[in-house]
Amino acid sequence: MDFKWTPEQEAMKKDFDDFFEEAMKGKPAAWVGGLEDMFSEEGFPFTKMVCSKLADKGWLVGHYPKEYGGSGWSILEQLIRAEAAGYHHAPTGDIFGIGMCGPTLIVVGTEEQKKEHLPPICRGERYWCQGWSEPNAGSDLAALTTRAVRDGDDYIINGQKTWNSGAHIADWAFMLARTDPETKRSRGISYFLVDMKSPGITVVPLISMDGSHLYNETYYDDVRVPARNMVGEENQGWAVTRMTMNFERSGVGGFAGNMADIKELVQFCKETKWNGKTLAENPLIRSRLAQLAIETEAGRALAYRIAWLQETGGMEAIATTAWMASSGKVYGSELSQRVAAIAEQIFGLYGQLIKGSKWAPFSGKYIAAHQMSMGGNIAAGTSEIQRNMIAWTGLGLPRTI
Amino acid sequence: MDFKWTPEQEAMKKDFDDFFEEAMKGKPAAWVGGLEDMFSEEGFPFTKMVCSKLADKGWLVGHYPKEYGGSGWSILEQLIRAEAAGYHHAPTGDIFGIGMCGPTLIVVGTEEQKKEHLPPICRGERYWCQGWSEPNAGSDLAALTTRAVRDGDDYIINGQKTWNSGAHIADWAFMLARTDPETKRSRGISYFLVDMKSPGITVVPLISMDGSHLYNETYYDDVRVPARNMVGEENQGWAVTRMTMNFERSGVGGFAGNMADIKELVQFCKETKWNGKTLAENPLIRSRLAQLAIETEAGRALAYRIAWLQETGGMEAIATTAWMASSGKVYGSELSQRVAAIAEQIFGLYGQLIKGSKWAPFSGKYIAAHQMSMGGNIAAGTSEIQRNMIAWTGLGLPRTI
Amino acid sequence: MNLDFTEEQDMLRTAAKDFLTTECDKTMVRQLEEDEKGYSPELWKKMADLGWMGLIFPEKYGGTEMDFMSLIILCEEMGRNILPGPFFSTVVLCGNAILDSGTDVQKDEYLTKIASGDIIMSWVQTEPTNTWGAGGIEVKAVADKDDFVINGTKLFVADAHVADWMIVVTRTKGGAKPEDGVTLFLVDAKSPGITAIPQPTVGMDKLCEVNFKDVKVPKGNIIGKLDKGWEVVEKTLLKASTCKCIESVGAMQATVDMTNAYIKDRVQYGRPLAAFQVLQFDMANALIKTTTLRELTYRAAWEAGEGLPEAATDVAMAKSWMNDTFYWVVERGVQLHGAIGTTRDHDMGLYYRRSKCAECQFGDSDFLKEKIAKDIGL
Amino acid sequence: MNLDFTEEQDMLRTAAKDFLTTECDKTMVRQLEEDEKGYSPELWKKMADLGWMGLIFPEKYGGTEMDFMSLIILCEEMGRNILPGPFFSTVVLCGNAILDSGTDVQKDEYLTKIASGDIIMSWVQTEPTNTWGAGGIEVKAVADKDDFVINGTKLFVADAHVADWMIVVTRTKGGAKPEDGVTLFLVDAKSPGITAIPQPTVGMDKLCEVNFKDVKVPKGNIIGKLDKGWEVVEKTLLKASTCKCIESVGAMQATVDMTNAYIKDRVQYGRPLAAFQVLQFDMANALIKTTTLRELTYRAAWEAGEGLPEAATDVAMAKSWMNDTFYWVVERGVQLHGAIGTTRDHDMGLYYRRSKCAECQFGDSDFLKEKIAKDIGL
Repeated sequence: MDFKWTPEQEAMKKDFDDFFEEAMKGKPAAWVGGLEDMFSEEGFPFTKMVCSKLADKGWLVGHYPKEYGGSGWSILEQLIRAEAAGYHHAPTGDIFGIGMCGPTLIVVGTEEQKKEHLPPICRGERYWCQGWSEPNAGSDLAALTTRAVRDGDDYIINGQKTWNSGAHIADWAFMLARTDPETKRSRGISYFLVDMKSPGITVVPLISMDGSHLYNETYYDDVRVPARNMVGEENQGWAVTRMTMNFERSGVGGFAGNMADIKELVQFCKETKWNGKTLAENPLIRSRLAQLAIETEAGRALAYRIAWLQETGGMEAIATTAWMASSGKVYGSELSQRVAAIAEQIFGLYGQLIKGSKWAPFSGKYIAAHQMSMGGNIAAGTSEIQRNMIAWTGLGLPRTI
Repeated sequence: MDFKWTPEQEAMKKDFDDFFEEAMKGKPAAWVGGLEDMFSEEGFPFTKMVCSKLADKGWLVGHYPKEYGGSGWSILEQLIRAEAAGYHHAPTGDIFGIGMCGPTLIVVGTEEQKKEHLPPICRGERYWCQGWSEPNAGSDLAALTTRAVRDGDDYIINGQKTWNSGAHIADWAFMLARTDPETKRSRGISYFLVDMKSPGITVVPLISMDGSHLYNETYYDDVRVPARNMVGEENQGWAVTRMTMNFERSGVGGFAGNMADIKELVQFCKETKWNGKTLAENPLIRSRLAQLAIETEAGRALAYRIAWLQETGGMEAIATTAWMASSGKVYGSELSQRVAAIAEQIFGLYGQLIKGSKWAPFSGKYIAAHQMSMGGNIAAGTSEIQRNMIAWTGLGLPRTI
Repeated sequence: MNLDFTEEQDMLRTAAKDFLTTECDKTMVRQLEEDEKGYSPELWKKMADLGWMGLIFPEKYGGTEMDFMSLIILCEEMGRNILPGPFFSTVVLCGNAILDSGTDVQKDEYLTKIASGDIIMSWVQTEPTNTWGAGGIEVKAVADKDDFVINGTKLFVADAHVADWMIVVTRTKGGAKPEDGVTLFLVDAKSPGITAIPQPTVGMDKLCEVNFKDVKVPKGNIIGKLDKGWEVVEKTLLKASTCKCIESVGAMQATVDMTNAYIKDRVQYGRPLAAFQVLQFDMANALIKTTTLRELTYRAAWEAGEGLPEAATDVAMAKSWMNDTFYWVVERGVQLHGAIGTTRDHDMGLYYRRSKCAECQFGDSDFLKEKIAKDIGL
Repeated sequence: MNLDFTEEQDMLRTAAKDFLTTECDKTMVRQLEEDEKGYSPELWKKMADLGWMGLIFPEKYGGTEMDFMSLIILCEEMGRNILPGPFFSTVVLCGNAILDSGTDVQKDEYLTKIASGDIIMSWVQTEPTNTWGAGGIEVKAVADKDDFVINGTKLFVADAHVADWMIVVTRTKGGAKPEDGVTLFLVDAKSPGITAIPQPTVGMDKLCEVNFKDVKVPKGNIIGKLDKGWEVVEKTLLKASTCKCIESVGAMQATVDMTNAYIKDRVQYGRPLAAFQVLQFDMANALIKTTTLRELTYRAAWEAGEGLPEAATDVAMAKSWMNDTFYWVVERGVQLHGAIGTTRDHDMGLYYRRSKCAECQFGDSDFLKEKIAKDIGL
């Protein structure tokens, strides 16, 4: 066992770190670094700018094959990049295109699909959104009712999708529609790539609790999609969906982000004096920040294991480590929530101030992060769904659904 | 709304307090005050002695009707007694006879049963145990298989019971047996009073994790029980059982016990200096003990509400407050566990020492209590069963079992 | 002992619930979040007409002379509906302070106007020093002939931007004990030198930065005694804390009810969410927390109302328990609602955001637990 | 980076698992709890024959020269089976201390005998002062010609009652910094003036009160340097802490497996307990905690084995996380077993009780978190 990076990897690490350090100097105020910031009106130009620079260096989507515009990185190099980006809360493009749709296409896409979509993803030119959930199909995704009907060389799609993160900035969507309404649930669903500029698509914002705009509803009204934009076979979209869900879930970026937050909070506590003592002298605060640091490192260690197993086990490992990825997800999102909550608590009365108050610590970043963290426990599989999966696939317990 | 006691009640309170203060001076070493102590080899003579003195004053079972040996107390006076006893961790006889069997007989017993059993309970002369659980019928009590077959004026009982607290010291048992094996589950069960000296009964100890002896297995081998010892109708024992389960569950005694523990720990922290500072100066310990005090008072306030509703609502209130009683039970047992765990933690390395080490703080009482507290989360309805009940009866959520 | 409310109080509760459900729906709550004033003058007038402002004041000041527990009932219902506006500042804080510690002249002047709904008041205590303790009071009032002159910055002050009058907690003397040398003044909010700027908060509850620049106040406007004002603060905050706790209980119960209804209704995997045991346990725990807090608060409030010495500890306990439980309950409520619960348009968020505001009022848990630790002998 | 173990290490794990399952079943664990010595000499001999005692020692001392991570593997398996006895004291604590800081002569003398299974050793550090910090070392060793004379009481000392040799941590000099003036001695346990009395503990793990009355030790028996012994302690405890953590991981995984099997088997209400979602969530959380602790411990252990500076913080983190998670996991394990899990005869209790013992070793969470707070810059 050996946790050392090679000298090449160490050098890479430093390069990434220097890059993000520099790039993030221009970040908008109160930048938390979640998708809410990346896709906001103010944040999206910044995101595109950083991602474009990353792409120029071949660092945006390093782990794709070189023939499709990637740099042929291993999962470990990807991990190093993810950790550096996470630490700096840097935008790294859309997790949907880069992390979900792209890898899916690499495995099951047609050559034509790969050639059409992967290079623009790697260049940071094409942003994606996911079109899965519906008002009555949330955790129970297989209950979806959006229809796709074959019409010549096209399918015509009708229905409503919801919780579409970044749909308002996305160029394309990978979405699910029912192609066989006769069969039930997960059978009869197909997986489509849809140009968001297609006639008949309407995107309606869903504003989050803290006022940010990440989610949207997407209405499909006779949207015509060429049949060649179907991924996998007709009615076999569910298997593709399962695959998409399992990619890139080491979660290391989140833990690196926590590390940076803790460091920032430590500095704040050393500099801030209320009631005659610095916050750093308060044993309760010392204990809480230490606990956050511990939990962050414990999660990070798990993330490394997931990456390692995927590195050495290939596609097969993605399935066998699914319960670990679920563990990392639920552990990580709940921890991020605690980091923000404890930051607020440290700020005392100042903790309730939000962006726009000159008195708000870090321009209200942590209270915004706290509200966004609620979504983190829900999006991409609720914490409940993750724990179900861990019980079923990690422990072999009977399915309760 | 008015939380004041009347002058008479205040006087009563003081009398109880003085009594227990005095009586508990003779308590065995490392006395925690749970049933484990009350029914231990060393503790049972002490228990009987204290209870006998209580009975002499009419304080052992004050809330039974006077005609059966009680003092006709209201639930509020009972509450005052329970709180005083709990605060002193005093033995107050068996909760099974006094708190479960007796009240059941008062409501549904025959006059003969009342006359036979209630007076000796009130005099502290007859101890009871419960014969409900079986190896394959724990939380799922209705799965019990012990058989009772009518034979003339008797029933003949065969089967195995388990987790019979205090069966080794009990004079009588109230137990459940299946009288109609054809009908399923809760139907076909009858409720019996059984003299533990009956031929055919064998009691086998189940030693607890900490070495204490509270639980037993009880084997019934052709045990002959007179038919007049049946409570309620034949095959209607389930309804009687439900009633028995709901009596006297304000839980105020437990919260009072926590108060005493916290007081004891506060004193310990003021007197104990390690590494140059008293424990009382440690902000982490201050915060933890304060938190325990808060949670204790919150639970106690709930206990008062339960008692009040039962006082003013009578038998009917016992059903409508069942979810509150379940809340008090699960909240209280989990809190007691935390009190013990935090005590251990305060003791540092000394926390691992048990009875028999001269270095053990409070003769190892808290670490014993901690282990016993595990049973508290299981006995008399596991915490899971309690939360189920709260969800179903307190919130109207659908039954999951 | 009697843990029931009176019939009159039960009627008050029903009336309050009905009135607020009709007159203060969530659309209004949302509008008032964005509103510059943060309250509805029409609603304010109606509440005054119902006698809510003077609920606990003597009749001679236009009140209805109900007891403190009646105010608790009202606050519980206000919390359930998240009533925005300066009721808490005006009645709960300033009203109680004047009622308990004002002179007859002051009572006659201010209680009467509060009861009639004619004035809004603001309790001006906290500062950038970030504490509810006496040590945080640094804004100075210096004697100058028949006046005092106030200078300095107050922060996190609710409703100062719409107040007609303020009660300002000032430092009039330094010394070893921070509790000594604190003085409270009734200050005309229109006095020259006062500016109040509302700060955006998570609950949009109009907490202001208030700047005092050479603000003159007549000596006669002192509430309580010179340099001994901290007693008035303590007494007032005891009552206000229990009102905040019970307001939170109302809010918590509302989220429990709302979430319970939602999971019974929302079907996933062919059955209502309510059929999932894990969600049932979340709900059971939420109910336990809400119920224990309610009972603890009733007791603490009764003690505070009666002026009993044990109130000090019990109120701190209730408030600390509130800080723990309110957040827990609404957090679970949002989680059980799923994504819809995280949106700005959903009512859950209104409650969720207020749990942070409530936590910040009158002491966070560390502050309170340190007090409790002292009280239990540590 | 390579997070896999070598094939040789995988074989070691399998062999250890098989051996311990056969040779150290729970009946033996229970017997040894009541046994005066607390270990089985036959088993001890067999372990020595397998090369476990000298696993990480150089070949010239009779060892097999495997790396520290191999010892970690062994400890994980020992924890899974709750191996009782003085392996930890002898090999993990004293063995590592001598290996890292002993003179060649000392290594030749003691490592050889440890490797052959001929001696048992005890690490004698803690005192009634109740801390693993340097400030707790008050037992004095005073120079007297060519000897030092030790006086005082040590407490919570594992296996002192059966030890042939001890490493005793003493104070040889007072001073401003408690880390200065600490000296370690190799002490013959049969020296006149030593008494060791095992104390009953929750894990019955033979922690002794050890009294030193005018115990003479030759100067040559110092490990490390005079007055500079704390460095040796720190280095040793770093490694020992990770061994304790991984031992706990083994135990946690055992309880997860045991509970998982039980709930799949136990039927209530017509279905296995495993079908209840709440219990599934308990199990999922237990698995998350066990897995995160394992991974964190592997990293910290590797760092400690490599002597990297970051080991100090990461080991403290692993140990603190262990304190939190071990108890949590076994507590849930007992709960899911129901009443049977609370009995003396059930294996769950064996693990449950050991979680407390493990917590007490090498620092509780408050102690460790204060260290971590310093390390992260507070």
